Amino acid sequence: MDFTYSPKDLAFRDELRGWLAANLPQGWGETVFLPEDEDENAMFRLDWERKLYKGGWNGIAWPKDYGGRGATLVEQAIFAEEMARAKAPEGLNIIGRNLVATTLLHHGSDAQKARFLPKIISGEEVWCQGFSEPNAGSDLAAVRCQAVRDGDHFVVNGQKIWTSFAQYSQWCILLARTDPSAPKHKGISFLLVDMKTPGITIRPLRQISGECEFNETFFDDVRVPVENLVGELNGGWRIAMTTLAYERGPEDALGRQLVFRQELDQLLATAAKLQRGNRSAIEDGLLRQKLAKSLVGIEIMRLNCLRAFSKSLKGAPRGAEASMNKLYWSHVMQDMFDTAMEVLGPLAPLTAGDAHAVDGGRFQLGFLRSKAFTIYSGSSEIQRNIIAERVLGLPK
Amino acid sequence: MDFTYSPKDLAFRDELRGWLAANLPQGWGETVFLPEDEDENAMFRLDWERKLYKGGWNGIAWPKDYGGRGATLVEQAIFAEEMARAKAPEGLNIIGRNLVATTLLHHGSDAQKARFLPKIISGEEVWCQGFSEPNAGSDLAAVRCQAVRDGDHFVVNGQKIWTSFAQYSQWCILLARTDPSAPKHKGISFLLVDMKTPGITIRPLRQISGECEFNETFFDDVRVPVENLVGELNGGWRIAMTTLAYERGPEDALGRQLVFRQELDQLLATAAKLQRGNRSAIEDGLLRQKLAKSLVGIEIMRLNCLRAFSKSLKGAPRGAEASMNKLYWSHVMQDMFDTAMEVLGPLAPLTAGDAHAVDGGRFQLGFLRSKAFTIYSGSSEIQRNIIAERVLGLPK
Amino acid sequence: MDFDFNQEQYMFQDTVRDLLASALTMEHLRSGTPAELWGQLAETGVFALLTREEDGGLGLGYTDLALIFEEFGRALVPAPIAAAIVAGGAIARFGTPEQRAQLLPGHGEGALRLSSAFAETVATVPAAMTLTARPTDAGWTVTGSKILVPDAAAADKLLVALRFGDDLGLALVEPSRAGVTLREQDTLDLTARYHEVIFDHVTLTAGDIVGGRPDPAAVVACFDAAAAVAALQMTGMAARTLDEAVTYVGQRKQFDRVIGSFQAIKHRCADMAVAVDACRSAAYYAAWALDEAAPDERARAVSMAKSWCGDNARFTCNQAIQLHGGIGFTWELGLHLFLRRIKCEEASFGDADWHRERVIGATLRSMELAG
Amino acid sequence: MDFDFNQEQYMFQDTVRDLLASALTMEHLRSGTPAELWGQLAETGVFALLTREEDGGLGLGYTDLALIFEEFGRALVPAPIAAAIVAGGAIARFGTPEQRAQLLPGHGEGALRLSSAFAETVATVPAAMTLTARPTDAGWTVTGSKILVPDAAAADKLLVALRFGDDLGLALVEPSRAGVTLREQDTLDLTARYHEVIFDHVTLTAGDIVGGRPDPAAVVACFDAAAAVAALQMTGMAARTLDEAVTYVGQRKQFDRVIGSFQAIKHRCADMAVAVDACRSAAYYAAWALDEAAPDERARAVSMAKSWCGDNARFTCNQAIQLHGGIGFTWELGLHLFLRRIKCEEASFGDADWHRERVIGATLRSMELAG
Repeated sequence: MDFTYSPKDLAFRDELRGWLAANLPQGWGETVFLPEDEDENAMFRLDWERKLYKGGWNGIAWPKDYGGRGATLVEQAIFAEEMARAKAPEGLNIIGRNLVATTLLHHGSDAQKARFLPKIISGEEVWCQGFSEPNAGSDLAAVRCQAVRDGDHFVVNGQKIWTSFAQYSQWCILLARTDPSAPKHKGISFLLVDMKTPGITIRPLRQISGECEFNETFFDDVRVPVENLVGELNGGWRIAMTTLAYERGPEDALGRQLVFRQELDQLLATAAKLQRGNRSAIEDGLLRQKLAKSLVGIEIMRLNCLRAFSKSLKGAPRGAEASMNKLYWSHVMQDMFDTAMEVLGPLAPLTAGDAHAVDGGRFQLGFLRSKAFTIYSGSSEIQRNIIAERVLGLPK
Repeated sequence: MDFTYSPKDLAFRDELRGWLAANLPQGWGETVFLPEDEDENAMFRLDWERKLYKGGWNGIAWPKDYGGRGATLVEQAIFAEEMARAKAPEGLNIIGRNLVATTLLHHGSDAQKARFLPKIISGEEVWCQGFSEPNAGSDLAAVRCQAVRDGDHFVVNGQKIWTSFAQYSQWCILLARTDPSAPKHKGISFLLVDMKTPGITIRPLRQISGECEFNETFFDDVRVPVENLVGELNGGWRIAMTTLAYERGPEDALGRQLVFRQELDQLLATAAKLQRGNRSAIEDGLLRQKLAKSLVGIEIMRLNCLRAFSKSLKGAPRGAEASMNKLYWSHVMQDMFDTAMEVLGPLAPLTAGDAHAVDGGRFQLGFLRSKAFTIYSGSSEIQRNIIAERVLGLPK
Repeated sequence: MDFDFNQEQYMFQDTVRDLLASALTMEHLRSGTPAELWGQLAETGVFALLTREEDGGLGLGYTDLALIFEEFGRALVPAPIAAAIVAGGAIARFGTPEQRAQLLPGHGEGALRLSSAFAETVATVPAAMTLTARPTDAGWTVTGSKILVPDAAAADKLLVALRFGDDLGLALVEPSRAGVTLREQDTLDLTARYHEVIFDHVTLTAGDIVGGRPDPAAVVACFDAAAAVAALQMTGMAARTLDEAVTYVGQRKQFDRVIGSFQAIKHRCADMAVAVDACRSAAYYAAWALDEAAPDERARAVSMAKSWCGDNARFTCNQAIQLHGGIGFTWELGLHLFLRRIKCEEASFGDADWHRERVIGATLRSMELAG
Repeated sequence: MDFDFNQEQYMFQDTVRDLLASALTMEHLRSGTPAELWGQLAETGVFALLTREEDGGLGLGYTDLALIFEEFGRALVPAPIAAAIVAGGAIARFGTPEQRAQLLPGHGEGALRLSSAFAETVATVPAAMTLTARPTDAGWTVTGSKILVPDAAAADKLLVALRFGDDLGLALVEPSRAGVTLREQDTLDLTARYHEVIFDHVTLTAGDIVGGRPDPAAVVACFDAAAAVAALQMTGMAARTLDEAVTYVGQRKQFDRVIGSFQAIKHRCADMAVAVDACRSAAYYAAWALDEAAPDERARAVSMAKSWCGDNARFTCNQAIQLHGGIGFTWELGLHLFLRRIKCEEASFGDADWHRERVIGATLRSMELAG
């Protein structure tokens, strides 16, 4: 066991730290933050992504041939940690960089790779993901959105949901049913859809936090050239499954863990300063226990990630431990935000706009957002199914 | 709403209190307790049951024709409460008094009623219950124990499990398969078996607490006269289901709640006297919270019972609220015993025989016993199924 | 022995439930309280119910209101209405004859609006409150503030809990009085407006004090009533979110099955049903205790209910959101309105930990145990 | 960056696992430790592992023992063996050259038995310990007692944590010393004997004190090691009870289906698997911290592990019993041996609440926050 980085890795880290210090706005994370307006926020993140690209820091895990650095897993972990430590914004093109790129690298034609990859890494083209539908959530194979061949086009009709950033996207990866008569996993194709094509309507979907990160996207006779089919006709399910398996691994989770720890550190600082009766909230033995539970929970999240990551480093194939980690952290973080609300005590109901709101209402926002943690990217129920079946070998 | 008893009911209560004071041993529950030896304990409880009978206090809910008092529901509740308050032992013949009697009253022949009921209420004949089998637990209809007709007898072969008090019982109610070719619910018969019949072997089944309340009972060519069939041949499943529905209702649960509250009161007294560092355990804010949770939990158990009981009084049919109450209290009480172990702190590992054991090791015994609460009389999983399907109407 | 409601009480519940079903749809909740709700509820008698018969009221008690507050929770009736009923109840029980005569008829008709001011930035329970009236020649003068006062701007009188020297007392202050400023607050609860009420050398006279003089017992009784009402409303919210979840999982199909047939979902719903049932037991008993029990038992009953219902309404609502999957965390579905309101009720009138400490303290005292 | 064990460490685990599988069956556990186990384990090197190479040991660390203690938990290796390893580790690290030379070779061979005495009737953590050595002309004299000392009767030397005036220190006392009385104790743990060790004017000299003089840092380090070992063993018990449950539900049929195909059962097992995985993360890191971290980080790591593993071994074992249904609460099945042992480990070396308080205290200090 060894929790240190090699000199070479430390040099990588220092180079990145230097670049971040030079390129993040002055006072970033202290006095300067992401814009509150959602559109401005998105544009800021897009600009940041392009800046990262220019600095050679976008898509670092991509092969060098496609503009990446071919970064090692350790470098990817360091990248995630340093970005979190610097509270750097996340680039906007998450779907493009992670899901689309890896899918095209594995399953795309040479023409598709040449056409799409450079504009993903440069941040010129942002992507969204058209997988889920109102009646195909956990049961993704139930997609109904149809693509019917018409000459050299598919004509797409249907509805997708949870299409994050659709309003800022130039392209969409779409799962569509191309053979309604086949068994449900066998009639699905994987298409690349230009979001400027006539017939696409985007309706923002407001979350309980009031934010509109997601959308419903409607396709009405949308014509998609046949060359935008990825892989084989009706072979989309297998591609989608490998796409989802590329969801971010333990090296990214390390960054997420740091962000959570920063949130908890802020909560501790707040508890130390908040008056509760005639002492500070941090002096309350019951709150201390609850905060300690969150501390332990979040620190173990880091250790879980490091263990999974260490196995990855040795070349172990990625298995269901992503499900274990997701199930674990989503509940730990929901509990942390519940505790945060208890720490705020009488001030818990007061949100961002109020003069008495604590820390600008960040914990209320986090509390509301946290309700989605156990639902998105595979609900806790789905994760438990996966763990029971794939890790423990229990029958379907 | 009215939480008082009527003058008539209070008179009933006072009569019972007087009888208990006169008939329980001097110092009962203070200096004199149930014998620790399991056999002596059982015999003590049998003697007590016979004493109750002579005093007119056994089977009070039975019709007067069969020696009962035809007690009202309120009287039954008062009886349960007063027995608990006096820490009176429970009579040994629980299966006989509750399950067998009610089954025979509904489904028995006149001859069966005349033969068996008087000796149940008098405590002359103790009964045990041969329903569950190693492979027929939650899935009771899977019973395999066979009864094959041979002249005017059934010949029984098979194994039963969880036959409480089999070693003290004269008779057993037995579910046996009489038609192996029928669908599993339709080939079962309900038999009355004399435990003295040759071929019956009883093997005590030790529980994790070290006690042997239960047994495995083996039937090897046991001959049961055909007149000991209750109801129709192959009609045993329906009878068994009604039998189980007679399991004790909210009026009895009120007594159980009082016993639990007494246990908690003892724990509070213990916490007040136990030293933890330089103060008493009851001054520890974290333990106070946990003890308060148990207090609230147990008090609400009483309120749940009273609400169900009040609906019973108005003639509402008994439904799945017995499942709701069972699920509720079994988990509350497991939590209480966990808290008890925390209260004992460094002394938690020390059991009855040790000089430093707290309160004679009662909480350790209770802790170990409590693990069965969520398993016996319908596991929590089965109760949740019942609630989901019968109360909430969710599909099977 | 009867821990059940009578026919009249159930009929009253039906009346209010029917009224709310038509008067307060999800659309209303999103766009603000319909103006006519106050009057419609007044017609059912809810505002006159706690007022004594000799004062022109119905002379009934919180037991008669228990199912009504549960319906309020179920329908998310905005907070100012419950606050008004509690304030009226305190005046009915502790007010001077003049105060009762002056305020309760209008209150009963829904014409005179009351609200109540308890919370402070550092306290939600009486013993920790700091707002203090200092004696002057003319009476008292108050400087400081109360937060989260339900729609103070629409109120004719505010019932304010504060200190008079060492004693707690309840004062009646109109928001228009000199020195009183209202500041609307941004809160989690989207179904009502709340205000901070700022007092800057506000003058009080004996006539402003409920009962004519500070009465700590009245403050605690009023606090207990408010906490019990919160428990009852949370019970209703828990019951409603359970119903929504059961309905949804009974319809929603995934993997070619209604998801309510998946055992893990069923078991979750069963646990929610048990939680809701126990909420009812606790909250109904607290309501009864407000009317019938001595202060110690009342405090114990209320604190049991407030802590239990807070924890379990949170549990039930969280699970309801979870069981709705992606739809559960959309604004449109509206479950978040319950989540938000429950969080506000949890934080108000003592949180669960405080109430549990009160339960154990009272129990140990009654057992004459140290600690 | 490598939070994983190396090949040697995994091979060592396999060796010990294989040994325990044959040497320590459920039958053994019920009828008492097999006499030859001690020697068999000594042959694997577990007792010599923490001893420095210059003292004839392997010069390895707790990291190398982490998987071994996990196996100990999995196989329910009786408590005296872990107590001996921890005691030997303290002597190896803090003992005088004479103490090391005198004790460690025999300890390493399994010929000289050590045990350790920490718990008192009112304390399981150093700061709260009261057993005190009072100075005399010849050295010190001790009166008082330690409880739950693993098989003190079979030990040649006991490592005793006690006070010397204000300072804590570790003393080595043979059970046969004048004034020492042993009383066998009745405990929940049925897999080992435990004793109360009663000191009645027992004389100690400087030579009895580990390192020659009281050393509070040694006491805390030894306590941390014992707490981490408890966490590691609980991890093994959690893992074992999970395995037992998964095996059982994968075979047991009810309603014509393997019960492991019921979703509620599957989901419970998944939660247990996540709990066990996190136990491993926490406990392995604590083991590493014993070897490599500064005292503050070591304390934080150990306390995280002890609190988390205690709560989650309890959870996992309880669920394993539940998932076995009626069979789960039989004596014969033997799951109760895990339940009992976990409860003893939970109560030893600081309970979960104490360790959580230690985590938050250390964290706030490191952040330079008040409280």
